[in-house]
Amino acid sequence: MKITIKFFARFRERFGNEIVIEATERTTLGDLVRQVAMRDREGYDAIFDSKGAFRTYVIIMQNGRRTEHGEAEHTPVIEGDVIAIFPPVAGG
Amino acid sequence: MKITIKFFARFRERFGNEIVIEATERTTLGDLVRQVAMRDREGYDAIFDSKGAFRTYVIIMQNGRRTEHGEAEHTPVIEGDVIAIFPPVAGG
Amino acid sequence: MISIQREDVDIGRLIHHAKQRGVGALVVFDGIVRDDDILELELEAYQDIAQKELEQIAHDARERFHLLSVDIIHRIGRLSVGENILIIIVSAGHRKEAYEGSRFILESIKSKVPIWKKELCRNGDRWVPGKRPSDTG
Amino acid sequence: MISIQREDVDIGRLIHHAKQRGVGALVVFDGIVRDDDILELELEAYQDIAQKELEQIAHDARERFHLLSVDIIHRIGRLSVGENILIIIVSAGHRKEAYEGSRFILESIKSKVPIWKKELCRNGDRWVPGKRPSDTG
Repeated sequence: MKITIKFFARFRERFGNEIVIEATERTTLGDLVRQVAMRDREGYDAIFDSKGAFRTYVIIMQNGRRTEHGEAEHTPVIEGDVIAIFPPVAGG
Repeated sequence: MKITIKFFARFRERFGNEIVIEATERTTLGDLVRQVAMRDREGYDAIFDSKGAFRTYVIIMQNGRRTEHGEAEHTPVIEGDVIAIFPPVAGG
Repeated sequence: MISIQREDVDIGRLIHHAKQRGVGALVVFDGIVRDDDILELELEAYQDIAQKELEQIAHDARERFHLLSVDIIHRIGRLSVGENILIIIVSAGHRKEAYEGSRFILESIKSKVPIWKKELCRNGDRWVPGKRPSDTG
Repeated sequence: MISIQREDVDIGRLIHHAKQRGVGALVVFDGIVRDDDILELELEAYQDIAQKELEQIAHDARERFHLLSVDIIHRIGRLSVGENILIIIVSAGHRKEAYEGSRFILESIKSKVPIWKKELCRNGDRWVPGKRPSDTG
């Protein structure tokens, strides 16, 4: 199934605007992002700590709704999901 | 000596923009205003209460500076004084 | 520009001029004649004193809130519903100073500056009650 | 008008349109690129989500502060010193609602809306640190 992962700000600079990936059944949101983030060491380290957990400041959205880090580790992705990964916002 | 008394808002509607009056030595600010206000019963009642004291909301300025009611009753006017009498302000 | 005048002003032009070095936030307050069943509003000022007090308020606000610019235009004369009565434009480095400086200026004008308003209505005229020195809020 | 866009807007025209029935106070916030030793500011948004969040913030502010109109224009792309970044125009019956509604909208944008800023400087670029959900003030 096809999942889109969007990156913004510093994360976009490492991974590009978005990556469309083929995910297998029961893959969690957290695992999918970790898998994709492996493509760039520096990018991975910006998103995950040394134990592979999301760094506290990382914001995750699933189809436009914020997802807590804990929830992301348990929620399986589903066909057509749009995941967004970004650092704290700084608009205004 | 010549003293100018300016009126604003409701008071202006009774007495006009300003009255220039010839005052004698040692006339207090309060007495001078009372004397001028006698010219119009309704105007007098708007400025003074039944005992002849300035109504609490009346604002008095002497040469651009606010004067307390008590002070106005003791301060003699002097040549060239510009007195202003007005109700509470409502700008903005 | 600190002014008590009959004419309206071009807010866009004033904003443009307020954008000087160091400005990161600009707040405009525009007080407008509201259609409270009135035909027109008539404003009167003790002009020279009101002008001096506006200048003093602008000076105090600059110091206290580190404002980089202050414009105050208070209109007098007859104004129709929807017309500008009072325009305050302040600029500052940061948003907090700009908002608080703007509000301080507005409240100071309402409590201190000798200007009066009369509502001209279909069934008679009415002076807008002013703020007494002892009033709070 | 709630918009995330590259183009600037005419604030005077927006103010004119905000003057509808019942309006007595109008507050404009204009956030400007400050000359903190930068060449330019580059803004990026998660556009469709940011648009929805701005609309939600405008809706909440209208309800909570009885605002009669809300316009929010957040610019993206490269902006030079002195250019408008964010323009918020609110109108209300009274001043208190207008000031408080404007401030509420600004703080909500800063804490919630997915927009990021990068300072382009002579000696390198720098992402402006964002507000973490746990940060206060």
